[in-house]
Amino acid sequence: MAFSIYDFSSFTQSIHQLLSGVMSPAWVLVSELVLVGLVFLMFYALLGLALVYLERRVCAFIQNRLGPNRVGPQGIFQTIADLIKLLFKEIFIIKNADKFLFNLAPFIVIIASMMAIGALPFAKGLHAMDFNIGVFYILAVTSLGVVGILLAGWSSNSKYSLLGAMRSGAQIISYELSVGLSMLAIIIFSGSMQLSVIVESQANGWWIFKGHIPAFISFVIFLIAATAETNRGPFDLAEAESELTAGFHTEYSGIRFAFFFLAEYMNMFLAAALATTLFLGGWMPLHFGVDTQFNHIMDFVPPVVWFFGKTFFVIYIIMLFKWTFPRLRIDQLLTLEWKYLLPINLFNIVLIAFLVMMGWHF
Amino acid sequence: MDQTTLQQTIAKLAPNAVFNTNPQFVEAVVPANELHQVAKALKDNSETQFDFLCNQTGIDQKGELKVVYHLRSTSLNHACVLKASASNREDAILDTVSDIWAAAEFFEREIFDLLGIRFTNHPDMRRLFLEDDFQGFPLRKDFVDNVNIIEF
Amino acid sequence: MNAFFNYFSEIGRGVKTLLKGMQITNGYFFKPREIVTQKYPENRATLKMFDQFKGEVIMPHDDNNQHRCTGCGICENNCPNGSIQILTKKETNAEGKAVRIVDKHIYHLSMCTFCGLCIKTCPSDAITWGQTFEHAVFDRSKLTKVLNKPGSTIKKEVKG
Amino acid sequence: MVEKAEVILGENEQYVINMGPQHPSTHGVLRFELSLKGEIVDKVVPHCGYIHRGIEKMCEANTYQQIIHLTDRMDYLSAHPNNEAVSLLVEKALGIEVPERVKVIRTMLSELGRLGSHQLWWAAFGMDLGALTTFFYGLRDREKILDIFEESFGSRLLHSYICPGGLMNDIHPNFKTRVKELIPYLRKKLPEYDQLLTGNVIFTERSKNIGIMTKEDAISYGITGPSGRGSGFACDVRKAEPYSAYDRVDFKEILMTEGDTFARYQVRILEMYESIKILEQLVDQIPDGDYTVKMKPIIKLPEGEYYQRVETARGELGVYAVSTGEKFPDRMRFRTPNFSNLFIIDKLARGHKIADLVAISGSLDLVIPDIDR
Repeated sequence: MAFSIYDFSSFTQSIHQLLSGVMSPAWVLVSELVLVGLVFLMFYALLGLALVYLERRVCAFIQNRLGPNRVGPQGIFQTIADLIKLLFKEIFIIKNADKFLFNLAPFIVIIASMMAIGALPFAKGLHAMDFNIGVFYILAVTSLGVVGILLAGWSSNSKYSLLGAMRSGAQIISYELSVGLSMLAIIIFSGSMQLSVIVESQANGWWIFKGHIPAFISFVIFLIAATAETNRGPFDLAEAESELTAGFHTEYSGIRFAFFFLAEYMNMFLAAALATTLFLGGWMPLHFGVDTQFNHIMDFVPPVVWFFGKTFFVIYIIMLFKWTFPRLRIDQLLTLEWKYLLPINLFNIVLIAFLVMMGWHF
Repeated sequence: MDQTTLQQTIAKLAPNAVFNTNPQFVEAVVPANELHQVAKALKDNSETQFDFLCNQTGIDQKGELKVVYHLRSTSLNHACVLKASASNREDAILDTVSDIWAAAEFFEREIFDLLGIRFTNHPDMRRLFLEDDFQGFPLRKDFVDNVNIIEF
Repeated sequence: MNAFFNYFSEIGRGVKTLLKGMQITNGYFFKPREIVTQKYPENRATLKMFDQFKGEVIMPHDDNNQHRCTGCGICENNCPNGSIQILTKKETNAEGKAVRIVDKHIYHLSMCTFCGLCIKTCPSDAITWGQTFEHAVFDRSKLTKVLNKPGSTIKKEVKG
Repeated sequence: MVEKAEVILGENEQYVINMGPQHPSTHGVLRFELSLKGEIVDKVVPHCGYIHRGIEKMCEANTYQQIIHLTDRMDYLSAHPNNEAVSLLVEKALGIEVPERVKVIRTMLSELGRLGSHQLWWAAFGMDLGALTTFFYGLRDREKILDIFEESFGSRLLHSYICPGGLMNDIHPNFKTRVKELIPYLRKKLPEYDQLLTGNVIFTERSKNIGIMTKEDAISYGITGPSGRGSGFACDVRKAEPYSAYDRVDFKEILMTEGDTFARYQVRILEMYESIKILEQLVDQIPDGDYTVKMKPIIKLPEGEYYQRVETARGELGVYAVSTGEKFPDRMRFRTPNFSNLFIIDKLARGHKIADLVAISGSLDLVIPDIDR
């Protein structure tokens, strides 16, 4: 079995050939789907746990604390212990709640985020589905999550939950625009919606460098809007701890609450991974100039490491947002989107189109 | 303004007031039916200008329910004490001053809650701290708590 | 045009203040030496409370199992919460006189508010503050303590 | 589904929610009954009494020394001024002059308590607005002050340290050096507060022009302390009626005229610098001498009525005592600052959003046990 850390396509090909040798093509497809599904489930759960641990440690260090450090070395098994606790907790069903929708809501939220993760290119050839409309697909799928949040708020039969859900609805519908438009900037630059093509187009430099200032503005807007869309601080109005106790998931407990929790972290990962793929070159290494010693050293680092390194850097920035800023008010949130981000973004798109038309980008 | 001139000024505004000796403040005891009128005069008069009701409380002294007002003037920096006693214990009634000082609204609710003095014309005369079905008024000297008997 | 200029300078100023805040939090992230929390159960051996720490009321005994309490009951009278009870008994001393001595100095830790009036008013300095702070027990009755040790006697120099 | 919708909406299209008694931003067991129109607050009805312990009734069965430890439990975040109020009242009634040393130490303790209280308020206020890190920075610095307290008198929160006639015991020998170390530390850390929150554009947007209280309202409702001074109501008892050693220290009474949430915030931040200034002036001037005067074991106040007011971290605390010459007071009344400060919230929050209500109640710096007593 051919295996290279730099190119996974030969690895996946060899698995395919191996399976083709023992079963019929239909069964090969089924078993491959099952295999990919299993791998992604594992990845999703482990990454969720890792991110929760990471967030707690990062915020602890920011706040002059140590954070979880008891369960296992440096507390790395803390989140697993938490997960076990959540699994054993009683699941409350609220009286007069719409039970079907109440039970359905967390699954919608978690499925939406999981579907989106599937389209991400983690390294060369390490790609579950390489859609030719990858960017569009991710946008479409992530906006499904708000349906789950709205359902959760509505079906809980709780006033706090409903307020939180309505806030969340207004917020996500607004910020979807900015996310879409700032993604559009890169689509104009690279001329493709396929994520693998976008990554390949950054082989000679990342778009954030190649695209001059407009690309940087797009990146910043994407970061802000994506933070808002994942309902994270300072845009966590939907759960707004000090106002609505826990917002849309006030009435959830046990593993259902864990689903919302996990989905939030996976959405954060998704936002960071998309920022990485679109603006920071995906799994492409950092290059300066052409064929220098520096570039060769950078090439030596595997693409997976590059991808996750950049993603976690973006995640750190998003975490820093949350642990630094006060929460916005709902009208300020909408003002920020409609009065600042959207006009700047529209103007930025025109500018980028002009840049690309003149061929001024690298 | 020193204490004697302040006392004379107040005496002009409240002719029926009786002045007690109190080393700290000028202390005027006004009849219950004149309370509201005197209070209003004390606030509005340009020589007194008692615009800050810093404390209002009730006391149960020698079988009498009294309300004590500690007034202060923020512009002229003098203070006085106003006292009025309710006529009887069973149906203790006094006039509200919450239309003169907004702070009185909740002081009076507290007094009603703990001493059982009812204030007429008060916008919202309910118990403040204790539950609505609480029996008796705890700060009265004859209050006996049958549930939580504490004897010292 | 002015409004247009204001719009952008406002954004610039806003972003600057946000970055200032992030500078602080980011700075602390890379300064692990500033961590202020204590690793409590681990540092139990080295953790020492201040001398005057009000942990609980104790009655010091010397090597001969002698304390200074005369059983006068001043601490009992002064306690606002009734957390001290003193039981006395009559005993004949060496000179053959019947004297009242303390039988049990009972201290209800669960009712104590640590106001310090008992210690302040004690005429013979029999009780003082202990530095123990780990008072968690599984049974509330364990919080009721008898301060004088069994078989202990009063010191000679203390006058009843 | 129609039936369920009616359950949620209630009468008159008003959306009534109960904020509290267990809610993260009421800082204790306080309940607001909010009538909402969408996100906008139409009416706030505060309900208190969830932690009513009847301290005033308990005082009628306690001696004056024993009352001290009850006053701790009112405004537990700045407990020294509470103790001091009762002590000053007793000393005034008996005509006792306490030693200079006691006066200076009392003043320093009050200011240390004020610093700690304002730091905790800053921490919690930031958290009310969603800036979670402020909570830890505020508590981190407060911890240094609590350590000083703990070393000198053994407890961190409920000290019962100032008593009629002086102090419970003498200060620790380290007290002076500890305070001297504290002053430069705070001078270094306090600008961080401004950098993190005061200048922040989100914070200023959320606090400016929110919950505007006019000076007339402040006086009429009896809003004292930093909340009142944010509206320009000069109500600092330390200036108006100096007690202890306040007559010999130089400090400014911070006054703001805007009366909004930001002004109340700014008053407290600037007051912290003033407190440091007071500490700096006094730390080298602690005279030697006794820490207490000899008091009778049972204090009996002469018959009469007494009123004493002090400035706690939250405003004017008035103690009103009626004595019949017995060892127990006939009536003890505490005019607590938070009680008066709370009830203006209906007026301030009307027409603002829920998030603003949280900011306003945070800026009033409410301590619930002080309201309920």
